[in-house]
Amino acid sequence: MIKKEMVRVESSSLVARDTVKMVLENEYISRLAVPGQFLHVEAAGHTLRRPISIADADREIGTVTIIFRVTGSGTKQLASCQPGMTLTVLGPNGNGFPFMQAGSRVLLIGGGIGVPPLYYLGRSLAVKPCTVKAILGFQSAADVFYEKEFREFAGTVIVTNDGSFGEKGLVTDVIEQAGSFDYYYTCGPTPMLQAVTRKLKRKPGFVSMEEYMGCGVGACFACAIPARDGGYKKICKDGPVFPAEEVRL
Amino acid sequence: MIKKEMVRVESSSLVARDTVKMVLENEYISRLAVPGQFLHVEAAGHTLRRPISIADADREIGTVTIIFRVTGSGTKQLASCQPGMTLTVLGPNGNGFPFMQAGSRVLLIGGGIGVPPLYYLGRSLAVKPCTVKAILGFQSAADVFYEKEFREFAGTVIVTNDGSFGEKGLVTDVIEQAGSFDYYYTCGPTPMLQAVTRKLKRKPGFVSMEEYMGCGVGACFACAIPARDGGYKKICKDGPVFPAEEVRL
Amino acid sequence: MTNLAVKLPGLSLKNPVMPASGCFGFGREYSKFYDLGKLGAVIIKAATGSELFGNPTPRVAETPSGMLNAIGLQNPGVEKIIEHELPFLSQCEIPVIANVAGSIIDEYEMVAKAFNQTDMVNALELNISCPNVKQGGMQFGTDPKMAAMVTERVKRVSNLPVYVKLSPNVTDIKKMAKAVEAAGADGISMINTLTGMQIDLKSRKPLLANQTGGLSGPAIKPVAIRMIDEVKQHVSIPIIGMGGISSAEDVLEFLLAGADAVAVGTANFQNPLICPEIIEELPGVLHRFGFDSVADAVGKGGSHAHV
Amino acid sequence: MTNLAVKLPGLSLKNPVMPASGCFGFGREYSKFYDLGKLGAVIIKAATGSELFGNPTPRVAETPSGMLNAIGLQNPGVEKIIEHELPFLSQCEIPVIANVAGSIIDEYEMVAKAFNQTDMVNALELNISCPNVKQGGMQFGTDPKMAAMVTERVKRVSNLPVYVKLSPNVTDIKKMAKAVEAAGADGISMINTLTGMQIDLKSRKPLLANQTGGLSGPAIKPVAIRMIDEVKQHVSIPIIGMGGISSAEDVLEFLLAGADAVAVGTANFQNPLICPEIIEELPGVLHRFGFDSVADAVGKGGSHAHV
Ligand SMILES: Cc1cc2nc3c(=O)[nH]c(=O)nc-3n(C[C@H](O)[C@H](O)[C@H](O)COP(=O)(O)OP(=O)(O)OC[C@H]3O[C@@H](n4cnc5c(N)ncnc54)[C@H](O)[C@@H]3O)c2cc1C
Ligand SMILES: Cc1cc2nc3c(=O)[nH]c(=O)nc-3n(C[C@H](O)[C@H](O)[C@H](O)COP(=O)(O)OP(=O)(O)OC[C@H]3O[C@@H](n4cnc5c(N)ncnc54)[C@H](O)[C@@H]3O)c2cc1C
Ligand SMILES: Cc1cc2nc3c(=O)[nH]c(=O)nc-3n(C[C@H](O)[C@H](O)[C@H](O)COP(=O)(O)O)c2cc1C
Ligand SMILES: Cc1cc2nc3c(=O)[nH]c(=O)nc-3n(C[C@H](O)[C@H](O)[C@H](O)COP(=O)(O)O)c2cc1C
Ligand code: FES
Ligand code: FES
Repeated sequence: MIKKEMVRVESSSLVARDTVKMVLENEYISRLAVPGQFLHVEAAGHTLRRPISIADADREIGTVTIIFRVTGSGTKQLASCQPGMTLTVLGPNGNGFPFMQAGSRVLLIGGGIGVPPLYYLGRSLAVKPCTVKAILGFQSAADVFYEKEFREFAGTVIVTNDGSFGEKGLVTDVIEQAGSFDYYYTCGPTPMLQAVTRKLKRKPGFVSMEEYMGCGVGACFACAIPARDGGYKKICKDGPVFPAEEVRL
Repeated sequence: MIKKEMVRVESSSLVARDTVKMVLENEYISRLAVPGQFLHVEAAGHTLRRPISIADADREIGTVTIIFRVTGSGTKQLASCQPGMTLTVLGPNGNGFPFMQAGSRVLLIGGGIGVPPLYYLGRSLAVKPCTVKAILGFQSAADVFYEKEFREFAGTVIVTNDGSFGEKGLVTDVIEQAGSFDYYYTCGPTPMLQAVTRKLKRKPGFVSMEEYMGCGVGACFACAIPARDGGYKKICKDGPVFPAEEVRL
Repeated sequence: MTNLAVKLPGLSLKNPVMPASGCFGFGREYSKFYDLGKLGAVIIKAATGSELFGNPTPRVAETPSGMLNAIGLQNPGVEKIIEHELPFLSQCEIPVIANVAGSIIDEYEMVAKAFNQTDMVNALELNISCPNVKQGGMQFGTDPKMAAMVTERVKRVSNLPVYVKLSPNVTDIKKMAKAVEAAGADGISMINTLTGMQIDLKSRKPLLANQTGGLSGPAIKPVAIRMIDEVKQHVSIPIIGMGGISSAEDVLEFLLAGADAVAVGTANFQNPLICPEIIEELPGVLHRFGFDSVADAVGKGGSHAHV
Repeated sequence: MTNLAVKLPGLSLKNPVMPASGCFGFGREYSKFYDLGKLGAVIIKAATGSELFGNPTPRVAETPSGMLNAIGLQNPGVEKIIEHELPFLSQCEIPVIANVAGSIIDEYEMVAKAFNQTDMVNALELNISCPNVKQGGMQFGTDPKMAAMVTERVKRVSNLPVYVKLSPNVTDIKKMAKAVEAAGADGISMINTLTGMQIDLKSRKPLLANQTGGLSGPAIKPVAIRMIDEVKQHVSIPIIGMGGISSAEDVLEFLLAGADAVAVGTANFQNPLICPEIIEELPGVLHRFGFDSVADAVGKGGSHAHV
C-alpha cells in the first residue's frame, strides 16, 4: 500500500553526466518495493512531486535506490540534497513488472533514464533464475551508467546514438543480436517505446510508461491515457507498467 | 553606496526566545556600515527581501552582526541558515543615526527588536566619547538580550511588560530615572515610538522607523510615509532614521 | 473546546474542511491514507451526462507556487458514478457534494436529476466554470445571465441544495454571485481556476496538450481571498472558499474573508494527508488568534468588517 | 552573434528587456547598481497631472511566489517628473517610456501633452489598469469603450507612439486589445497586476491599508502568457509582455507567446541586477533553444503557432 514516508538520504553520487544515484533509507518501502514501481518524491519548494522509478531495493538494510537525470528545477533541487537530509516520498506507487516463471528468457530494453527500473527487475529475475539479456541505449558515452552492474546478471549490449560507447545506433538496431527470448521488458522515451513495440509486436512484452502527474495515486486523472480497448488507464495507478498490447503509444 | 553582496554566515545563535544573532562576513559592508543602517536580506524561496538592522560591525575582521526575531516564514527561513552558508544582502541601506559631538550625553531607548541598532550606535558613541545611557524594554524575561553588552558602555535600565526581569512597565515609565541628557535615540514598535516622542517632545531626538518594503532602495514607493512638512519620506532611503520632529508617527 | 462544526444548506459539517472537486477523485485513493470520516465533507470529481475521456496529455504542468491542469472533465459519467463510486463514499458517513458539469443546460439538468434520485448525495456543486472544455463550462461561468439560467433550471429539477461554483476569470465577480443568488442558488463555491498557459521552450509549444489550463495552488490565494471578500458583501448565501489553501492558517484567512467552509485542492497532491492535518491543527490556530469556533471567525477580517 | 535588437513604434531597442513601470522609480536608484545604458529601455513610474501621495502604508505584502502592492500611484506629478527626473534618464541614452495615469480622461490628455512637449520621452504607456486608486485606472481598464476613448483622446494630443497597458482583471482580454487597437494604439503592454487581498490573522484586517492590491511576480506568469497568446491572435500591433519575468528563460517564454519585448517588474526587488543579468544571459538562452535573434522567436510558441 502506498504511504507517505520520510526517507533519509544515505548517499548521493553522480553515475553519469547529470545523472544522480541516490540511496534512501526506509524500511517500509524497501520491504514492499517491486521492480517497476516508482516513488513520488518531494522536491522542496515545488508544488508537485516528481515520479522516479525504484532502481533497486535492499530489504536487509532497508534502503531503496533511485537514479535520476537532472532535467529541470525539481530534479536539480533533489540533486542538491545531501546525505543525512530527509525528504518525504509517496510510495511504493503503481504496479510493477509481472515476473515470468523461472527458466524464462527475458530481454530488457532500456533507454536513458528508462534504464534504472530495469536494473532492479533484471537482478530480481536473474535469481529466479531466468536468463536475462539487456540492451541499454544512451545518447553518448558520457551518459552511460550501470553497464558493469547489468553485466553481473545479464548479457548486455550498450548502444549510443553517436557511437561514442558500445555500438552506434538505437536499441532497435541491435535487438537481433540478443538472440531469442520469451518476454521483453522496456522502459525509455516514448519514441523508443514505439519503435520497440512495433518491432517486437509478435512477442509478449511489458512497457513502463511516463506521463506528467498530479496526485500520483490515481485521484486526479492527470495521467490517464487511452487504452487499446477503448477505455483508459491511469499510468500512476494502473501502470506505469502495461502489457505492450494494452496501451496506445 | 548600497551594493548587492554575498555574505557568509559565520555564526548563528539564539540570544533570547525566538531571537537569533547572526554574524555575517563581508568586508565591504563591515567597512561602510553606519549605526542605524540596515541590510536587505534574502530569504530563500521568498519574493521579497527582509530589512534587518545592522546590530554591530567589525571592520578589522570584516563582519557585521544582525539580531532578528523569528516572526514569520522569512525570518524562520533565515534562522535555519547554518554557519558556512552564503546569502545575498543589499546593503548598507538607508541613513544611519547622526552622531553628536564628543561629550554629549545621549539616551538610547529601545524596544524588543528595536534594540539591536542601538547597540552599534551606543558602542560607537561611547568611544567618541559620549556619555551613554540606555533604557531597553522587552515583553518579558525570556525576550531580554544584550543587557550585559549594553552595560559595557552604558548605564542600562531594563524594563519588561510583565516585570519578570528588571523594572515592570514600559520604557516611558522609567525615562526619569535616566537623569538628564542632550539627545535621545529610539527604535522599537510604533506605539512605543509614539509614546517616547510625545513624552520627550521638547528634547532633540532621532527615531528609527519600520515599514513594509518592496525594493528597499527607494524605487518603489512602498515605504513612503507622510512628513511633517507636508511632503513624504521614503523610510528605506531617506530613513530609517529621522529627526523626531520630521515624521508623523 | 473549539467548535469546528458548520451548518450550511443541506450540510451538517463536523468541521469546515473538505477536499475540492477534481483533486480527490471519488475518495477511494485517499481513503488508503486516512479515514475519510475525519473530513467535513467530500466534493467529488465533476460528473457529466455520459462518460468523458478528457483532453490529451500532458494535462498538468507545474508553475511557481501552483500548477496548471487541463484534465477536461474526464469522468465515468453520472450513472457509473452513482453505481460504482457513491456507495463507497456512503460508507464513510460524511456529507457528499456532487460536482455537476455539462456542455448544455439539459445535461446539467439531467446530471442533477440523477444525483437527486439517489440518497447518497447531500448537495450539488454546479461547475459552471471549467476552463478546460471547449463547450459549456466557461461560457456559463462568465455570463451572469447564462449562470442564472443554469442555476434556475437545476434548482427546478433538484431538491438538493445547489452551490454554484464561480470562475475567477471575470471582470465583475459580484455580478456573477448576485445573479446566481437571485436565481435560487443555496450557496456559492469559489474560486475555480484562473486560465493560464505555459510554453515549453524545447518543443516551442504550449506544454499542456490542451494549450491552456486552469491555474491553482497558493499562487492564486490572494485572488481567491479578494473575490470572496468582495462577494461576501453582496450576497447572503454561504460561501465555500477555495484556492491555494495548504494550512490551517490559510483556512482561517478564508474564514476571515467570508468563507463559511473551505475546500482544499492542489495541496492534496503534495501531501495526501493535508486535509486531516489541517483539521487537527485548526482548533489550535483558531485559539491562537482568539476564536472559539469556526462560526466566530467567518467574515471577521474582510474589508467590509471595517469600512 | 545573436541579434537582440527590436524595433517597435517609436522605439529602437538594442535588446528587448526593460524595467516595468513602478518597479524602477525614475531610474536613479538602480543606476547605482549598474549602467542603465545596458537596458533596452526604461518604463518610468506612473505620472499624473499633479503630485499624488498615494495610499497609506502598508502598501506591499508578500504572497506565494509573488507580492501585492497598493502604492496608489504616488508620484511627484508630470511637471516635476519632466523637470527633475527625465534629465537624468536622458543622459543614459536609452529610450524612455512614460507611464501615464489619471482619474479622468482630461488628466490623461494633459499628462500626455506635457510629455509630448519634451524631447526626453520616446513613447507613452497608458496605465488604464491600476487597481489601486479609487477613481480612474481600473474603470478604464475593464470597459472596452472607455479604454478606446482614452486611447483615442491621448492619440489626438500626442505625436508619441502610445502603448496601452491592459488589465488582466477582465473576462475577455481580446476585446480590450481589439478596442484599443481600433482606437489607434501603437502597441499593447500586458499584463498589469491581478487584484488580490491578504488578510492579517493577528489584526483581522486586510494587511494592505488599501485593503486590495495588485498581485505581481512569478505567480501570475501563466496568466500573462495565456493572455498574450490570446491577444496576439487578434491584433497586429506589437506587445510588450510582462508578469513574473525573472530569468532569460522566462523572457523567451514571453517571446514565444507573442511578446515583441518584455518588462521586468517585481524581480528587481529581489535582485537589483536582474535586468542586466537577463540581458547578458539572453543570447545564450536563445541560442540553446535554436534562435538566432529575438525577432526569430516572437510568436513561435503560442497556441496560434500550431492550431
Ligand atoms: C513513472 C515514472 C517514472 C520515472 N522514473 C524516472 C527515473 O527513474 N529517473 C529519471 O531520471 N526520471 C524518471 N522519470 C521522469 C521524471 O519524473 C522527470 O524527469 C522529472 O519529473 C522532471 O522534473 P524536473 O523538475 O527536473 O523537470 P521540470 O521540467 O522542471 O518539471 C516540471 C513538471 O513536469 C513534470 N515532468 C517533466 N518531465 C517529466 C517526465 N518525463 N515525466 C513525468 N513528468 C515530467 C515534473 O514532474 C514537474 O511536475 C519518471 C517519470 C515517470 C512518470
Ligand atoms: C529598517 C528596518 C529594520 C529592521 N530591523 C530589524 C531587526 O534588526 N531585527 C528584527 O528582528 N526585525 C527588524 N525589522 C523587522 C523585520 O524586517 C520583520 O520582522 C521581518 O521582515 C518579518 O519577516 P517574516 O518573514 O518573518 O514575517 P512575515 O510576516 O511572514 O513577512 C511578510 C512580509 O511582511 C514584511 N514584514 C513583516 N513584518 C514587518 C515589519 N515589522 N517591518 C517591515 N516589514 C515587515 C516582511 O518583510 C515580508 O515582506 C526591521 C524592519 C525595518 C523596516
Ligand atoms: C487537477 C484538478 C482538477 C480539477 N477538477 C475540477 C472539477 O472537476 N470540477 C471543479 O469544479 N473544479 C475542479 N478543479 C478546481 C478545484 O476544485 C479548485 O476550485 C481549484 O483547484 C482551486 O483550489 P486549489 O488551489 O486548492 O487547488 C480541479 C483542480 C485541479 C487542480
Ligand atoms: C510596486 C509596484 C508598483 C507598480 N506601479 C505601476 C505603475 O505605476 N504603473 C503601471 O502601469 N504599472 C505598475 N505596476 C505594475 C508593473 O509595471 C507590472 O505590470 C506588474 O507588476 C507585472 O510584472 P511583474 O510580475 O514583473 O512585477 C507596479 C507593480 C509593482 C509591483
Ligand atoms: S497522477 Fe493523478 S491520476 Fe495519475
Ligand atoms: S521600499 Fe521601495 S521605496 Fe522604500
